[in-house]
Amino acid sequence: MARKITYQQAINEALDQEMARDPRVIIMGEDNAGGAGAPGEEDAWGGVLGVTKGLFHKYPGRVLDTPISESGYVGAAVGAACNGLRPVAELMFVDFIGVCFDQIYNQAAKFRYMFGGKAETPVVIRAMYGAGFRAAAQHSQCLYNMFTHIPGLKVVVPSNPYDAKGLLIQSIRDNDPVIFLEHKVLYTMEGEVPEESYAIPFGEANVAREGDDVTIVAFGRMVNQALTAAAALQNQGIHCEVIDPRTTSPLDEDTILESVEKTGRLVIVDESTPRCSMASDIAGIVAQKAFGALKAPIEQVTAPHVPVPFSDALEDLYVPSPARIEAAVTRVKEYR
Amino acid sequence: MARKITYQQAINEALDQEMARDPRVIIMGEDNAGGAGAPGEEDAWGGVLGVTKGLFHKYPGRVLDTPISESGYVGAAVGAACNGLRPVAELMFVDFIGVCFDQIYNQAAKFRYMFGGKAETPVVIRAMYGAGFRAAAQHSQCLYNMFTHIPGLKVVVPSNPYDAKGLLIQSIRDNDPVIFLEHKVLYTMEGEVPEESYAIPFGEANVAREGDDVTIVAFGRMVNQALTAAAALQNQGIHCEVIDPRTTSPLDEDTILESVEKTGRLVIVDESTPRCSMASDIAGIVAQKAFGALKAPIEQVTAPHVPVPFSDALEDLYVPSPARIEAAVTRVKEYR
Amino acid sequence: MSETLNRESLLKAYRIMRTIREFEERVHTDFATGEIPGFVHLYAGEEASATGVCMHLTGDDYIASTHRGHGHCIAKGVDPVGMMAEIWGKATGTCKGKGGSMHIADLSVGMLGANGIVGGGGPLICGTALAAKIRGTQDVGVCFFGDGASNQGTIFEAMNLAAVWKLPAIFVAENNGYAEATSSKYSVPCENIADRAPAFGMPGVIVDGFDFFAVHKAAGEAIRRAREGGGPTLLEVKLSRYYGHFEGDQQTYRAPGEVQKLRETKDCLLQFRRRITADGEITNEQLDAIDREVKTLIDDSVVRAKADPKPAPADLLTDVYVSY
Amino acid sequence: MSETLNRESLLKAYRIMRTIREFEERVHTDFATGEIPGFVHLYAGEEASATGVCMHLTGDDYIASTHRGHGHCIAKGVDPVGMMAEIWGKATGTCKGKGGSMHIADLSVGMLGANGIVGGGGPLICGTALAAKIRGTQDVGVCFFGDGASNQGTIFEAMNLAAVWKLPAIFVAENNGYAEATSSKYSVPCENIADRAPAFGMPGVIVDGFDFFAVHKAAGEAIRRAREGGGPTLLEVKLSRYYGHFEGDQQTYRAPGEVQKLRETKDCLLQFRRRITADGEITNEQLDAIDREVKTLIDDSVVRAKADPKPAPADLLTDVYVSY
Ligand SMILES: Cc1ncc(C[n+]2csc(CCOP(=O)(O)OP(=O)(O)O)c2C)c(N)n1
Ligand SMILES: Cc1ncc(C[n+]2csc(CCOP(=O)(O)OP(=O)(O)O)c2C)c(N)n1
Ligand SMILES: [Mg+2]
Ligand SMILES: [Mg+2]
Repeated sequence: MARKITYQQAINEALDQEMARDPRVIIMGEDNAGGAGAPGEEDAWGGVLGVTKGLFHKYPGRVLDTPISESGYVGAAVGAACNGLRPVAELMFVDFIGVCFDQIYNQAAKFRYMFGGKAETPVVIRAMYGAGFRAAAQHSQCLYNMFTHIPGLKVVVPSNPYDAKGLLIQSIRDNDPVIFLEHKVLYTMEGEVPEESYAIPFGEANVAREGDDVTIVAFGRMVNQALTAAAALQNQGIHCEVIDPRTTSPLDEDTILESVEKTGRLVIVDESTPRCSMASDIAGIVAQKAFGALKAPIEQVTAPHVPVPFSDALEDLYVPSPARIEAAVTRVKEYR
Repeated sequence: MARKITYQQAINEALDQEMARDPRVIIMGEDNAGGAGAPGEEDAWGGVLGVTKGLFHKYPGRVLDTPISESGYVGAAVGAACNGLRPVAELMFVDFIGVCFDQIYNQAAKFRYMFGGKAETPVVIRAMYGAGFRAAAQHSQCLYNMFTHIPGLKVVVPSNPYDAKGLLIQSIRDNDPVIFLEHKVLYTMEGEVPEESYAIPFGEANVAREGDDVTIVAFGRMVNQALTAAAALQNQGIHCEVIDPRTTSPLDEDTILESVEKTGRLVIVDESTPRCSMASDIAGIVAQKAFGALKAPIEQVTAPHVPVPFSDALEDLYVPSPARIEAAVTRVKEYR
Repeated sequence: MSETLNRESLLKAYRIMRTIREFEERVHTDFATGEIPGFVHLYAGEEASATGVCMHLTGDDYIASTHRGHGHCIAKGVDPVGMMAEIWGKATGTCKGKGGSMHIADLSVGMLGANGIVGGGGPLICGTALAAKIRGTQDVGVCFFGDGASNQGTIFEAMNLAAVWKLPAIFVAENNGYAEATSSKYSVPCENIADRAPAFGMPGVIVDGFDFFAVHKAAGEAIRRAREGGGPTLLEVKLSRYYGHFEGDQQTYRAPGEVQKLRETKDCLLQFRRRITADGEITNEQLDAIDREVKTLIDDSVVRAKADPKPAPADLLTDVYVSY
Repeated sequence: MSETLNRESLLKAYRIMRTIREFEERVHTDFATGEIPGFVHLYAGEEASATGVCMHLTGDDYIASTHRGHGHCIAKGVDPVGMMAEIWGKATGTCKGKGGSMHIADLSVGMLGANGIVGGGGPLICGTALAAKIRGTQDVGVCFFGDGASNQGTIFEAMNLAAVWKLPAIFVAENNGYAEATSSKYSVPCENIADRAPAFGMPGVIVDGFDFFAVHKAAGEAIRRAREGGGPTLLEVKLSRYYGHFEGDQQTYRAPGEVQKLRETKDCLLQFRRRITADGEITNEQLDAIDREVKTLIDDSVVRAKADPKPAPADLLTDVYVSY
């Protein structure tokens, strides 16, 4: 499998293949085609960063541009899922969740339970997340913790092109509501991706690197930061195991706990702000379920408890860096 | 200070005293008076459960009923705070946050930072939360973790009438946006409350009970469940320290860490669902900062990862009970 | 009699309205004893709206409802026995006791759920209508909502989206004059809710919600237009709720005698009965017989609901995901 | 000349519009070099709207703006030098480099912020207007928003709330025909955005946004009405943006020559200049001199922005709370 494509292309390909396979799959969002009602090109944008480009003409009537009404169209995707379609709605930036959260967390997520198990809501909400684009406080958040907190949702945070494709295909085929989060900085990341369709099951972590000394659990873009740190630490003789849970809900606790049983030392890398974060979550689980194995404090490497700053000088400090990860690993390694 | 009033009366008194003291304080919400435009009584409701009753006539023009437009009026409260008022907006049930979250988390919470420190937004959002009223999945959530996660917000969860009054007064006087969460089951709880006005500072935990064996950190209504459990455990010779942080953001880490340094054993009781919860948060902080003192796994007693069920038979199982807390304490106490 | 409704349909409509009324009166009585848990919002007085609209719908059409959902459920064909058990929190309920009054749903008959979030149904019904449109069926989606909900952003967005996508959706604004204790005169700053339709480029229609025939006719036109690809309609039904916002509401915000007068002069069941018996083809005796059957059904539903088991502890954890 | 505007005001209006144009053209040029970080949305072409409205406002009146906020900022009196530094991410910026283009705010001159959330400003401006009303001042709040934003629930709710509370608020819909790449012909299912005003029981007015005088007059009436307690107005300004949605947008959705034609025939600065120099009281030389001054100001702002320091690492953690 020598073909290399970008994370963005992998997402496009997953959408394409699923739309080809299953006529119930539709996509919708602001400018998912672009140019609706305008005099110029149809499919002028293919999504704000071009992720959905080319699907509009290929699947007539199944790529819907929407007015700027996130509650309206995200809710419509939820309703359509209840009536037999498998919609993929794009929220553009996950930060916009504040204007449509109800349709996701009180409606889609709770239908099955509130209705006594008699509903299925196979909807996917795709959204960009994360810092690094100098996009400032309202366009750079992670927020996966909020979705992870809500029973009834599944939450996916692919860290590379291969996972992006396989996890998105699984998301579309899955019968529960799925939040699929794409790190904007990763869109240009290249990686080997098979041309054929494949699904990566939820709740199965990827052990991105094996090691005996310290376990690093990282999410999304942070997996790559962790791998960079781990490579550097290797030179210092510290062998890190890097675990990429791939989905925060469901969470592959077993892989994490087994690793900690082996290493006794844990660093969690989470790009989001620290309070009630995925970093907290993993720390809490391990402190309860693998306490006996722990040989050092659990270190959390996260953004600080501040909004995402605009200036590159500050944003670069905001995002957890390989250097900070290395320092944390060194601290837990040296702890006696 | 022999006077006893309910939690609900304490909240009403805090609003009343602050409105009397400071003409900039206004309150708004759906039926905060009730009867607007209707032929019958004005101030017919005083809030859906009567919490704001009596203020409408006492402070003419300063108690505003709103249409059912939470984004509209919560955002208006935020805007009014930027223009010199000190509004207290009622969201009724915190579960309704899904239709207005943006105005809180992207606007109010981020103004000061995004604007380079040049804004103050002294707004209070009051809301009912919690299970126990057979109000089902969309009217029974906790959600304080979501607010706690967001830099720029302060989050208050009073567990008794005395705290409710003093913390609400502090909330109104505070110059940052505050989320003030009232547990609906506590409204009828009675307690001693001074008639005079007083403010309880944020970020100062209340040690509700002292003990050397096990630290219990609990929030809101769960403080009372924890105290019940602690009283029972006392009879078995287990001495619990029960800590009520009172505010989840800012959080009084020191009091918690000192207690764990003393006891070495920690149980966290959080009525919310477990993932990325306050239980996770406290566990993560302690596993990082008081690891050396820990003698047992950190136990989290929370609701399960499911929506709040309607039937009393299920809801009573859903909410962490004193019995479950006792069992957790016993487990950590016996851990070797 | 009506031009479009045959004898059978008239009897069916009467039975549905009577069932809703009986159901709600009974819940009202039983709530007072303290045995029914939670918040309950009754639909009594508004029967002609749900019934007049839903008489046009098939099982493949969807409706989205509100916190005041019992009437919509019954009119759309949800089994009242399961509903009663649900309201009592029993395992035999429509939702196994997990949803309660505010969340009764039955997708098998196209009932997408009562909703605890005011305005929540608007976007959802756009979705069911979109699915119908994409599949090329003639099915429609109907969103019921209140005067209070007409101020909620989700409802505005949904109407706008339905117009942009030309969806087969009907927005039924049930204007009963109050949102909790707040008058619609206060919260709706235009004369009628239907006056909002032009903002979304769709027809707006006003009907008397005490008059089943008026509702039935106006709804029929809107639904036909939608089925034929003519896009959405906003239908404002003016009516009244006979009880408080929820059970326990003292209603001091209402004028004294407000409800009593309506009950005596405009009640939808009274009017309907008078009208359909006018020419003698349907007799009062026939309708009395329906009344008795309905009463037996509802009595029975309560007897069963009381006797039925509560959910088992293990039910707490099931039905969250299809797979996890 | 204008009836209500004296010579000084006309020169001031010209200077403001010219400053906005110069600022935006310069950001456009500099963005192309790759030196300006983040997303930038330019206001060039729309100057008459911000200027025509804000000429009526005092420092105690508030405006809420959008992602396309530079023009509103300058018209409301925010210092362009600080703005340029902000856009370049420097410590000397209006917001210390923490906000950037999409979050420029200066409460000291009544500018409540650009906004990264489409429709975010509607509720906020209701709040500043409410504060004015409660304090009994004559101050108003103005919310600028786009055609795309006119479909957002927050804007509908805000207009409704302003009408219910009879707030001194003006909703200025800047209809430039596009939301990103989507035409307003697609997303707004009624003819004009102003047609939505009756849904909220408020006046709706349409003006040509290339014509400063038309905007100024219509805004003046709406603002006077608001100051006098007459409640809110929806003012639709029809105009065009000269650049892409954001810098980098290829604009293939637009008709070829669309912008060029507008620039040549309808440009607000061209029209304004022609009109105010018509009777000779103001000369082209005077305006040329303003052009040069403005150019110097903007050139200087860039020189300074480039030379200014970035925020210091410690700034990362400050300005989150007043106290914590
Ligand atoms: C988003 C949201 N806001 C507020 C409420 C509380 N609430 C429940 S019903 C109701 C009044 C609804 O009035 P209306 O839409 O007129 O319906 P009616 O009760 O008259 O049938 C309110 C405010 C809610 N459930 N959801
Ligand atoms: C809630 C939300 N949805 C979507 C976006 C992405 N977005 C930014 S600007 C824009 C288009 C806005 O169009 P319009 O309101 O017409 O303003 P214009 O850009 O034409 O000035 C969109 C969709 C956003 N920032 N916020
Ligand atoms: Mg109503
Ligand atoms: Mg536009």
